[in-house]
Amino acid sequence: MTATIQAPAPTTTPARGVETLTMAQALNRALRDSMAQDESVLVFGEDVGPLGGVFRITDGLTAEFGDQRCFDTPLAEAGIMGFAVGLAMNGMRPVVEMQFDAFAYPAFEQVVSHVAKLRNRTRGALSAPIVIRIPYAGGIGGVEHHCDSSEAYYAHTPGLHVVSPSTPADAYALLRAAIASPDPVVFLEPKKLYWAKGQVELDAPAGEIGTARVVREGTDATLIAYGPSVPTALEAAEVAATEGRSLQVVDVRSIVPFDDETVCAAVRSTGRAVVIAEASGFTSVASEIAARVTERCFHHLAAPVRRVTGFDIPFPPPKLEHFQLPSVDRILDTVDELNWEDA
Amino acid sequence: MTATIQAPAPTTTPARGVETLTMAQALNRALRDSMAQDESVLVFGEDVGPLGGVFRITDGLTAEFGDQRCFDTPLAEAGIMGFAVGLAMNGMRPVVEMQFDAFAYPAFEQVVSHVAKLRNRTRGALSAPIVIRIPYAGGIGGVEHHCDSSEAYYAHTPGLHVVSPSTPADAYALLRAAIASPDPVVFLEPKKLYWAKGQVELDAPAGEIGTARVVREGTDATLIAYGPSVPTALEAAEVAATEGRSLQVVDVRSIVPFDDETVCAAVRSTGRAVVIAEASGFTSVASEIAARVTERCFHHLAAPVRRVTGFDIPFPPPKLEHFQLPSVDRILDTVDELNWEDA
Amino acid sequence: MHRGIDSLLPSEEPVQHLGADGRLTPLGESAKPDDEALLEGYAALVAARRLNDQAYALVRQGRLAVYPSSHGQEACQVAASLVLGRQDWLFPTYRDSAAVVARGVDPVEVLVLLKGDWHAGYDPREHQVAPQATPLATQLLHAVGVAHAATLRGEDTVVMALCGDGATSEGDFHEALNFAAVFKSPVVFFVQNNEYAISVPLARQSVAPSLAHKGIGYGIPGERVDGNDLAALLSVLGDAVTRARDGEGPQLVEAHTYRMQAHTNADDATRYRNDADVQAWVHRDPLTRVETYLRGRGLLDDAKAADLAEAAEVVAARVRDGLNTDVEPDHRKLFDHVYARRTPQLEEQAALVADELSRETATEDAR
Amino acid sequence: MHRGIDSLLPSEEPVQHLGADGRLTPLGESAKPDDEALLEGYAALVAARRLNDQAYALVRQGRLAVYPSSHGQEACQVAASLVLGRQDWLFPTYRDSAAVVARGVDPVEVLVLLKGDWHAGYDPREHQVAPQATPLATQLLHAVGVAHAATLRGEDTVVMALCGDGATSEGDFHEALNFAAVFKSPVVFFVQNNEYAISVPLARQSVAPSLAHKGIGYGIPGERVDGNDLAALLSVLGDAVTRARDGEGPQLVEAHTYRMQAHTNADDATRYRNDADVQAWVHRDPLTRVETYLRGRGLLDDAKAADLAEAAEVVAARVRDGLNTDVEPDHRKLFDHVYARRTPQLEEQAALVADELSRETATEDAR
Ligand SMILES: Cc1ncc(C[n+]2csc(CCOP(=O)(O)OP(=O)(O)O)c2C)c(N)n1
Ligand SMILES: Cc1ncc(C[n+]2csc(CCOP(=O)(O)OP(=O)(O)O)c2C)c(N)n1
Ligand SMILES: [Mg+2]
Ligand SMILES: [Mg+2]
Repeated sequence: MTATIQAPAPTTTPARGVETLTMAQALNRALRDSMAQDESVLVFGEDVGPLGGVFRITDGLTAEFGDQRCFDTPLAEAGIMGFAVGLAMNGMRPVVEMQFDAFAYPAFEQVVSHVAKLRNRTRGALSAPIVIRIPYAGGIGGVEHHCDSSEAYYAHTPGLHVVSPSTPADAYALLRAAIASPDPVVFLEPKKLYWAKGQVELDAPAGEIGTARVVREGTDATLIAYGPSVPTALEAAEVAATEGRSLQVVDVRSIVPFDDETVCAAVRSTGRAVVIAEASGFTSVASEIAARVTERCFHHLAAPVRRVTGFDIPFPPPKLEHFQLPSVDRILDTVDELNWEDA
Repeated sequence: MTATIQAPAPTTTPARGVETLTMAQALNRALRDSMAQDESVLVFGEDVGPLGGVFRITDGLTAEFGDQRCFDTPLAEAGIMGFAVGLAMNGMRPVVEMQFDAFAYPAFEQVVSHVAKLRNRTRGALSAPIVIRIPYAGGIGGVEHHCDSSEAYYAHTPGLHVVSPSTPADAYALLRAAIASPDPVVFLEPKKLYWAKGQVELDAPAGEIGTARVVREGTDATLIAYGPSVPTALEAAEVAATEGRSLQVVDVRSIVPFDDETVCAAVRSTGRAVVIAEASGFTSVASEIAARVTERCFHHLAAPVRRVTGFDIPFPPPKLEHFQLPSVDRILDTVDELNWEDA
Repeated sequence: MHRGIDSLLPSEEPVQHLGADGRLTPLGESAKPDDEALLEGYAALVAARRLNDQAYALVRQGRLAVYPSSHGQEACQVAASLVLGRQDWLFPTYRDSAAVVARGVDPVEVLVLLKGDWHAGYDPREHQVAPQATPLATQLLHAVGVAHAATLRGEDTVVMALCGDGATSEGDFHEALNFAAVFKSPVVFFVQNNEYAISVPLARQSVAPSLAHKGIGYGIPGERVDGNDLAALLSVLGDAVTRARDGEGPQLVEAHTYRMQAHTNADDATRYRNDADVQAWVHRDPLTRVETYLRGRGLLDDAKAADLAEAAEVVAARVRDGLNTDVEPDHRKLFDHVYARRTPQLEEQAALVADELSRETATEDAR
Repeated sequence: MHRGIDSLLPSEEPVQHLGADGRLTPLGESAKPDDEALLEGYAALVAARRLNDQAYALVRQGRLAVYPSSHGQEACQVAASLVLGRQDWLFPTYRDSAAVVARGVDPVEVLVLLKGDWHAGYDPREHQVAPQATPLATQLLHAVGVAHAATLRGEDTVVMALCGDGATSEGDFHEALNFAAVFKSPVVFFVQNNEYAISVPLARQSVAPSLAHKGIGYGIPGERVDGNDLAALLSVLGDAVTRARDGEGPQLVEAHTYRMQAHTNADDATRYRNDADVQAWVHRDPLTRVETYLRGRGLLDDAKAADLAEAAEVVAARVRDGLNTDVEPDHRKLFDHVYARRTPQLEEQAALVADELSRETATEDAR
């Protein structure tokens, strides 16, 4: 069985075909379409109302749906999260925005002790279908506390889904699926990709949570990435191709649930793998991927699964962040170390 | 170089030889000895004063050192942690108690954004030599929110040391080293081992942070464990021995910094390894250990490094917790799967 | 836009209608307590006390791991529930089992948490009672969310949100009161100030004139009431509920009461308070004063009292039976409610346990 | 034990000594502002305004990524620092660069954070100024800890802890005020209520009579003051510092002021407020009124004003130079201060970067 959660078929929204959108626009469209379709969807947080969010993801929602559906709250993240839990207990589908990754930490107790556990504690009598949107990770020259990659904290917490899109199309489809999900979803939006453009199929069949995708075919080794690292992985594969090495790229998309089938099939097909993620490497999602891929593909591996991750340091200041971010060169250096002499 | 942090030689405390103590008593002794030695050591939190803590780890400290050195605070964990940061900024060495693992979550922002980062942000001008003591993990039949294994959250956060003792002797030595450390230490006290007895060398050379220890020699496979899982691992090795299989056991002790040298040497000596930890397995410290041991020992491995961990579920209620805890049987089952046919 | 400052500040002394001697105070005289309501309340008090005693006994017998008793606080417990209507919600803590039972939840289901079979033992939707909260003050925010959802749908639901004196120090208390005030949510924040947070006395928790004085900082009216006086509680909480239902927004009510027993049976209260302090509260017992009053008014006699005791005993017996019944631990439910559907990983993990169990059974059968 | 309730509540209107017209109010008349202090303060105001303008210009020139300006709030900035002694501590936020500079910290070092070379650009110990805090309200707790350490050692340090109106909604604000009250810590909590938290107006942040009314809920005296009136600020904050130093514990001061510019240059304030609202505050400018007053008293003339402007210009020039100097990014410092000593893992990681760089250099040299 695969853990896919279908968004309800978009019955009220007419077909609109394919448009070229930035990821920010795609997310905004997903919110609008979900709000139009389901009255119980509420969008709230800090500055998401008239301002439209500091990244403008909620632009126009208050104007379109009124300030009962999209509104600003007092400045308190635990408050926002606990309030969302109560709204969800009473029939609403809250979509909350944490303004930046590190500013979700005040809500940590609410997320871990309540959002993640409500269904389980009550054997399904109550649930918390909350989407926690977090502008996430670095690459935009942000000052301290504005560039954390916090996925490990959520991925380690049973009861949460954790996803991160790398394209506008996935951003749209995954956010719609997240809002439709009966369970809480931590939705990590790579800040540096907000302005990246791509084609978005707005009347596509509903997106899914729980599936990875091979985004570039290749035969020599597999790069496994998600969110902000996918474009970097693709770029590395492009460069490697010019050097005669064929790298496959898998976009994980859904960290929880993890798509072992797709990822492991990919790794088995090449026998070598590098996991790429921006977060500090120690006890990270990259560690998990390396560990589980190894457990499942050991006898197909010509080399240990390697990780290219952020270092185990606080996120650096703007002028130094390029040292921290996985780079094409660092990825290719690591690929070079995958025991090719045995090949 | 090895990352060992020495506690200052105990000059003011006379030699007292070896005593048999429970882990709770050993921790209490470590607090007392550190407080006696260094006036700047302050112990505070919820119910740590006259009551002596709900587990009695701080028993008698207020009576002995006065209520300026060991005291109760208002009931607010972010408050306790932020207050500790300020005290540390101004020359004190706070040792705070979070009453139970899940009740440290309200302090998460203070821990991640301040405790862990203060030295780095200020290039060493300020630092946060705080010890965060957390009664930790399950096995005592506690109700919800009282049995979380939260080490992954801290281990993933650069700037924190994370340790967990498995014996009274290590509890004493590690806590003394933690208090003497110039950096913050998350000190995880396995609740179920509080009443376990052992010999404690009170005038031993100061304990160290950053070293693992082989606690049982063995030749067929290596069990890697820490904190509450070490006794289980030892028991499994005992049983295995009666079945003719020689299992080596490594007590990690210090999760951050991790002692790659000792752990990898052990794994290379046997060629097979199982990591054991109570926390849910996904994106856990066990994942990290499996990933890094594999990276470093790949060509010595006869089988993939396997993990025996808690499931990816909220910690179960008392009557069901035995399903969640790594058991001797589950460990031995996993050992059985380490490709012995190839041996 | 806010009310005048005076209307946000509590009265100088806790509101009292029935004195410790069971006589009406001057305020009580003018308030004219409703006989019916007091009699109903008294029955609930008797049941609540019996529940506390029974649960305590079950701990000693090892049938419950632990029990945080509300002995001495039963008037607060009973009033918190009795002032609510069917459409309302109650948000209790670990100490509020008696309030949950007073709202109609089966006490055996309530005690499941402490028995250890599961976390929440009752279906929160049935009586609109949230699961009992352990992480302090977190539930206050949920209460505001539930209330706001009702407001958005135009329902006249009121939410009664309980917490202790210690919990008022948590950040979530602050954020909940502020959210409720800003969204004008129909929530009654009801603080049972029992003078202790485990071992920590109120004086180390707050140096405010009273906890009810916290209301004005949010623009919320604060009131304080004698927490051992059922008549005053019914009146003050009842008014708060009415005002909230009428769209006047949240209210903060602090009840002055006392935790007569240790925090739980696992606690040793002799380490931090004198028996004399506890004794001083015995004559303020919330049951005695209502009983005295009702007997004085001829609304209660020995026969009626015996009936009530018997009714309470029936429930106690059912609790004993329920708690003495062992439930077979079923590992499957560990994996069934983490998500609406098991993930592939949870399927694998559940299968592992099932496999272990079937092998165990096979081994046992083979013996 | 607490003070009378009235002494904990703020005055009905914000304290004002100098009206917007630069004349003394009746209260100001009786308070008799100190000429010296006002003149010193005015010099600091001129410097603060110049710093704000310069930093804003540097953003447009791309030398600073972002700048949260305190334009319009300079009286608060200056007063917060000037009332402190050498032994005191200042806890500023991201918006309080001008306060930090008024305390003596090198403005070029202050702007390092926003230039992006490092996080905290100055050594906090040198002038006892904490690093500027970004995670809202978190620093208030640190302030209490620093104050309590001083109390334990018998030092007469006072801590000035700054935050904005929005930050008062955070749980940490609540916990900090309560800790300070319970431990009677010498902290002045100084809230600059500039009516906005980014786009969110005060009315959506709080419906309390005023933010200063939050004090009583902790047993802390709350006061409010015209935040564009340097004379009143020096008086109210100065008294608060004195009382704290005298062992009377923490104080809460709310200044009513206005954020004249957008939240930062990255913000677009036209989305949520009218220019007319902003214009209404122009005539309340904190500089003009002090200038008018000082000129009226003959303490300031054109020559003196020119001197002050020139002094401010010298600093501005130094800021420009400092910000125009590029610092070579040094990867080693990324690994040097995570812990007192690098862990083995950090040694490995630093070596990896060093190796990458040396190979890059080799490649470049080879070209
Ligand atoms: C966030 C959090 N911190 C700590 C605890 C541990 N704890 C449980 S009850 C309690 C005391 C609560 O006191 P109070 O709020 O006065 O309620 P009471 O028990 O007196 O009814 C503490 C510290 C907890 N449950 N949650
Ligand atoms: C914990 C946290 N949440 C959110 C933010 C993002 N943020 C930065 S400034 C700001 C508004 C703060 O408003 P206020 O406290 O009034 O201060 P002002 O900026 O007006 O000086 C917000 C929401 C943050 N820095 N920290
Ligand atoms: Mg209490
Ligand atoms: Mg503001």
